Amino acid sequence: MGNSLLVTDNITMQFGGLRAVSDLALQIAPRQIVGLIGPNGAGKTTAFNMITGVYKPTLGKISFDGKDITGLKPNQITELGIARTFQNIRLFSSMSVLENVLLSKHVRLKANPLEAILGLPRYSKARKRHYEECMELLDQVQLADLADEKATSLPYGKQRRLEIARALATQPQVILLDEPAAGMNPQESLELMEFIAKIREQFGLTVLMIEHHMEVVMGICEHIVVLDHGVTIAQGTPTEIQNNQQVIEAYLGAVDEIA
Amino acid sequence: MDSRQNIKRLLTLGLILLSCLVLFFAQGFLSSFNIRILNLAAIFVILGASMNLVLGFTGMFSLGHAGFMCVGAYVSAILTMSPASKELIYYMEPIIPPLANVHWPVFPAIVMAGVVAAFFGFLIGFPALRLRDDYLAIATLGFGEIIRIIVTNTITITNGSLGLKDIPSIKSLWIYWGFAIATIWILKQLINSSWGYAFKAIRDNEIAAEAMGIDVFKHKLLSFTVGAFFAGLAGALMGHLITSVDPTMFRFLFTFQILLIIVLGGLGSLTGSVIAGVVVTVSMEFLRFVEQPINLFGLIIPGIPGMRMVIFSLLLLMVILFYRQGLMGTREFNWDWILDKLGVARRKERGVA
Amino acid sequence: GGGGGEKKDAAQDAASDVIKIGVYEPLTGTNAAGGEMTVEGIKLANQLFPEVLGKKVELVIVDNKSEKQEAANAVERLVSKDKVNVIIGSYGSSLSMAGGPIAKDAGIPVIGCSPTNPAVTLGNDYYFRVCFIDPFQGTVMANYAFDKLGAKKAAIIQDVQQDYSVGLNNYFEKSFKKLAGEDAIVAKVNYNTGDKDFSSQLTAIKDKKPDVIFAPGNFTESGILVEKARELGITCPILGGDTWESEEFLNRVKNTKDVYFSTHFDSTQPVTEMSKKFKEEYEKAYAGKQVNAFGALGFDSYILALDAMKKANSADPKAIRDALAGTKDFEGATGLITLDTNGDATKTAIIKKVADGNFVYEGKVDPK
Amino acid sequence: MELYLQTLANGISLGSLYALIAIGYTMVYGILRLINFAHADLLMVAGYIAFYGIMVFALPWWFSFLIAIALTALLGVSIEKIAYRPLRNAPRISVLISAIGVSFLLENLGIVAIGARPKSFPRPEELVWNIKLGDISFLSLTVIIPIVTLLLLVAVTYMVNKTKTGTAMRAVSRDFETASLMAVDVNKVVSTTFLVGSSLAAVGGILYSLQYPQIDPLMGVFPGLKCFIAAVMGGIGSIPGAMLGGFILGMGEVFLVAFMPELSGYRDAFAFVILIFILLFKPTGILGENVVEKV
Amino acid sequence: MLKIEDLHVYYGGIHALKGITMEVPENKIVTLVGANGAGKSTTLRAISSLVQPTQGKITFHGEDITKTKTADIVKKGITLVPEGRRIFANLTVLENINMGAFARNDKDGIKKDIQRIYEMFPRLKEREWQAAGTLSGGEQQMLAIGRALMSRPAVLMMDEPSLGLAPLLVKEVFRIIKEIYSQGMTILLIEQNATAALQVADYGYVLETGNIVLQGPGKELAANDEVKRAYLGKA
Ligand SMILES: Nc1ncnc2c1ncn2[C@@H]1O[C@H](COP(=O)(O)OP(=O)(O)OP(=O)(O)O)[C@@H](O)[C@H]1O
Ligand SMILES: Nc1ncnc2c1ncn2[C@@H]1O[C@H](COP(=O)(O)OP(=O)(O)OP(=O)(O)O)[C@@H](O)[C@H]1O
Ligand SMILES: [Mg+2]
Ligand SMILES: [Mg+2]
Repeated sequence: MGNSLLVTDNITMQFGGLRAVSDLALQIAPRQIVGLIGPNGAGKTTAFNMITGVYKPTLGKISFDGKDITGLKPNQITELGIARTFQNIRLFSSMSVLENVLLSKHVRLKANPLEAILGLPRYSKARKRHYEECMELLDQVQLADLADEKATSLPYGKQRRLEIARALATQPQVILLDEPAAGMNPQESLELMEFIAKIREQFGLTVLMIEHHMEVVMGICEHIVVLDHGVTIAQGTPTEIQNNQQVIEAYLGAVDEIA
Repeated sequence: MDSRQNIKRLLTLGLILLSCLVLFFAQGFLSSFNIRILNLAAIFVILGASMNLVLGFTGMFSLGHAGFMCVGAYVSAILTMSPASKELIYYMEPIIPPLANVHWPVFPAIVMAGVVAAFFGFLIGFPALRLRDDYLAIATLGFGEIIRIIVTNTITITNGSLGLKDIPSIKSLWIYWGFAIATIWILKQLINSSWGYAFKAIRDNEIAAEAMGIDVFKHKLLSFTVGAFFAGLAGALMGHLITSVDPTMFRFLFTFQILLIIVLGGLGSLTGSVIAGVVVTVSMEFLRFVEQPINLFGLIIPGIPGMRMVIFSLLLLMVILFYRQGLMGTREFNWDWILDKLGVARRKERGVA
Repeated sequence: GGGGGEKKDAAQDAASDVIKIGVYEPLTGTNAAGGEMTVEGIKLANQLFPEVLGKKVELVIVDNKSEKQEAANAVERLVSKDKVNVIIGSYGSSLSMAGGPIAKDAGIPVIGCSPTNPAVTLGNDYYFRVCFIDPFQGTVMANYAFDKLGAKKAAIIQDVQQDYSVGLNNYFEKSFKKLAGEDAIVAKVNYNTGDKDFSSQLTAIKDKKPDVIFAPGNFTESGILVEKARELGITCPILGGDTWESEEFLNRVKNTKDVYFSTHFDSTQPVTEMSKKFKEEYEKAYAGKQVNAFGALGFDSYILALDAMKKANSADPKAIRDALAGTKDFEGATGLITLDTNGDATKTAIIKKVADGNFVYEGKVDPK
Repeated sequence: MELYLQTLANGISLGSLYALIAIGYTMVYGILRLINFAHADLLMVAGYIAFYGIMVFALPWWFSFLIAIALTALLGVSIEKIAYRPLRNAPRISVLISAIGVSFLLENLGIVAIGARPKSFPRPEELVWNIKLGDISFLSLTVIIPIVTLLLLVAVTYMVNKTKTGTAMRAVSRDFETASLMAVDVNKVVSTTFLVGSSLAAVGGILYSLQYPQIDPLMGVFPGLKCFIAAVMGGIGSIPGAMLGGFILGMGEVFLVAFMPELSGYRDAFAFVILIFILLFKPTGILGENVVEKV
Repeated sequence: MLKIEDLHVYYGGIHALKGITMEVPENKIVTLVGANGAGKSTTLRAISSLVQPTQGKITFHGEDITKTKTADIVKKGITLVPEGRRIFANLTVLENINMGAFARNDKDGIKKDIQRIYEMFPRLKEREWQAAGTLSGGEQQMLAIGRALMSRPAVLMMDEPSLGLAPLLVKEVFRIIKEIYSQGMTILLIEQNATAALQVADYGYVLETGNIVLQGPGKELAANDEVKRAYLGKA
């Protein structure tokens, strides 16, 4: 694809003897929702970690919006416009919901500590603006009324939503979601799906998500990539994937009651 | 601007005026002994607050504070001592020429002390802050000791173990508390700023912080350097309070004293550090009575040296075991709380500094 | 600054019925032992001479924890809270230097018992001391090593963290070089207060085969050091300073020989009547304890203070100070004390050595 | 050559002494992630108990040594019960403060009860005599200490890696709650650790007092710090690491001073310099296991 | 065999359990469903006495175990697969599994069981020597279950065992649940995946903010409209 926003050019991650991901090639177009699925330990999270700079790929290169971002530090990548959430929730435990989100604005702040200490206009103006933006964001994710609660005191589902909000606050073009529906019951998962669809529209986002809940994946992903043992075993539309024999054997299992 | 904001402004202003008044009368009526203790308290307040920034707010387990104090104390001392007394004091080996004749006024010297200490902080932070937890702790403690040992051995600059004396004396509460209040204000501003939250984020979850676009290393370095700056400042003040310094003052055990203060006050609470700083300093002096011979209805209990420290460490243990949050936990003094108590109407408004 | 005020208060206080003598000594921390011995001497003196000018003398003893800021607090407390008329202290020059300026500002005279660093009294006309100072002591030992022991090559071991050790070594080095030539110092190694392993320093020195080793320092470290030296088969004489005169040191070096040090006082060679008296009384008061120089110096500081008050016929600090400044040939337990313009005592140094499990008198050196 | 041999001998005895004490640190740290500052003062306690056993109660030296070890171990265990256990799930810093508090308390109690002046520790002839080989001469301890250290090292290593208690220790060190879900009696395991660790401290303290026969209430502070450094160097939590660290430090110091006397003043700095140097290249020490936090 | 009467648990101020009364009969699968924060995990934690109830009674085979220490409860045969896996990151996979058998001394028995675990989860065999901390989410979950089975429990309590597992494995887990159940083990199961849970369960309890609001045979609950709406995402 010519107009891809995020491209991984055959990236490989080697842990000692173990090839967690090999030659992963993704092309993600703007405003696309792409699903990354595969058995446990297939290398999905590792792929995320490479894209977001947590690990440096052993081989291959990653480019975002035409720029080569391979080996940049996570914060630099976030600054460029790729945000993520974590498989195991990582909120800032000592901070309120609002503060968690507000923090993501720090990277967008154009001022130096001195201005902050002296409370000079450039800083306080920006700060005020960020504050309003965040409140608005919280509104959109229906967490506004919890703004002053301690982030970690929220129930699990809301915590996940807060993590997404926090990622959104960094004003990303691409957002990577690692198992957003984990620990949610089917009802909550449905709500989550709608939520993701909604934010994609609102923020013109490109979404790459890892998920094991097939109803979610099949529900909103336009394109799906399947990993197994780090190798890409299939790509395509939900229907293609659902009927892909290899995927069924490695991952979905014979279609029956439990899903 | 909302009414409550204004009320708070006024209150803060009032508080400042009040403290000035208090200082004024204290300066006038307290005995020079009490004044000295209060001045020492001010120094410990600065130390506590600055170390709390590093430990409590940024979550970096750093134990190098004494080292930075040492730097500050010596810088200010060497800058302010009169060439004449340098002649006298450096009687073993003369001080190296460029320093022999510098003779700064006290104020710039103290600030300079902070700056140089901060510079050391920066240099040390660069390698050290790649480490974590206890490894960071022992490494910074190490750097602190290394500084001290170097100071001990570079006789032509520091006069080694003979130490320095005739450092211009400062007695006025105004100066010590002036610096203390300034320190607290600056740190408060910093901590409530976007950077302050970045520090806390790093403390809570480094990986997430980085993923939210925070340059962890840069922020750690910032916090560390600022901490070092104020440590240097405090060191300088200590020198001017005692009017003589020598390397043994800045053993790592000194850092522990500060550590105790911030933990007693509450990690992550400036207010706590301030209170604990004063309480600990004063009570250490107050506890002296247990070492004096006590006359209980005729029977004389001889004074036992060391009793003070025994009681002190017992108290410390009590606090930690039964009140581990420290005096303030992570809470801070704030008007809202008081106003709420007073039942002053509050409009929905959240603090973004 | 309460300076002016303090003078007045203290003066008024003098009109009251007790005379207070403040004592600030390290009773805990690294210098505790020295402080303890000194205070024993002071207390003893107080028992023997409890009154002056018809008033009771009250001791106010405060611990300075071997820490500078504590020492400063202690003195401040003594002058402004306890309103003492004169102060005695402190073992450890750096502690004395912390206290000095405060006493000076308050106009209260201080008598140092054993701070031997010249800087203590420099530029402080309210600070006096009954002990001789490092330059003198260092020179004495250098001369002794060269003349009496016929040493041509000397090695130096110093505690870099200790002004005392560094100072003494410095003067020893200077004068020994004068006597025996520029390259007469064959080795100079350091250690830090609290070290206990000196094997490597000594091994290095042994290699240089010096005729004599000069190693002044805390008796704690020195004791182990000397013992270790003998273990390692270093047989040359080892010299030190007055701090060595203590049980702890003796315990370590009992069965060695050729260990010499300079000190202020010797009980077997009473230089004055007071020496005898002190010795007897001390042995009565503290049965089983070694009569030692620090006790003697504490003792002297006290009686010198009283003497000054008698001379001044007043307990006014200023008057006491002036009287002290004029001290000449005062008969103390540690010998005849004359205070020079700096307020330092010029007096006879005693040289002792270790022989058959004890410190024995070796000789004495009078100031020129 | 002679200088070299002599220095080697010195290095070995100092190194193994460090190692012995460092192992104690590492064990406690390994399980509680706690820098047990009180460990240093256990050396002192052991020293004094042994001292009074011999001098006051006139017990045979070996017997009072045993008593010293037993009592010190007991003390160590009770310290954990009283000062650390209540803080199990408190932030680590408060446990650390508690440790510092205990350390201060022990030291100052020592000063108050015994006085700050050092006492001279008796050296039983059966144990300490001078050995002369040609021009180099050293104490029997120079041989005894390494042997004792080695034996204890082997014993401890076996216990931690080969016995059930050992595995339990390592499990507990990560997650008390889950460990207890494996039917591990966490408190018992922790107590055991302190028992062993403190006994090591006691042995170390006694050997230390024999080697440098002058004991005072603060005698623990310096070796305490040094040995903690050693433990960190080797990778704290790792027992062979502590051994290694101890030797590197001991040897390093001794050789530095012996062959660069002019630098001898920097001896303590040197300890930290190697430490920091090592940490910069291996942030968790030489043999330190670095647990990857899975993102 | 496992009875809970009027159980109250507080976390500081939070009243997490407000009087739970439930029963787990011998060789049955009982499941707890409920929204996040309902108190499911807390219930299990209370049974393992990882949290102390302020009120109420827990009995096992008629014996009161409310105050029994966790370790001893495990020895009595009640084992918990904790929420969020909680594997020992610094131990290898094998060591983790062995920890599960801590209370046991029958060497051969243990060997056999380890083999059984490896058959259930071949992936664990592949990773035998890897530090458990670096396992993928799913692998960690397998390890947690395997480890728990090693203690040969009479009652196995599982807190969201299918969390983060691939569909295939979810099925696998439920297969295993059925299997160990068929081997005569009693199971107390928490599941977000209520559909699946109620499918396998003999009996189910529905928790809401610390209270039991519904209970009944699994199939019945699955059919219950409220339940459908609230948890199964079906109108
Ligand atoms: N830091 C690491 N060191 C060694 N091995 C690792 C590391 N991180 C991951 N692995 C291995 O790489 C493989 C892929 O891990 P990854 O977390 O990407 O799996 P995943 O696809 O996210 O699985 P899940 O869906 O269960 O989260 C796993 O086998 C894991 O053991
Ligand atoms: N350690 C704790 N401290 C404070 N509150 C807690 C703690 N653990 C749980 N809670 C609170 O107790 C209530 C019940 O928690 P619990 O974990 O039992 O819910 P749950 O049903 O297991 O939810 P989930 O499905 O997310 O696991 C929740 O409100 C939770 O916030
Ligand atoms: Mg994953
Ligand atoms: Mg739960």
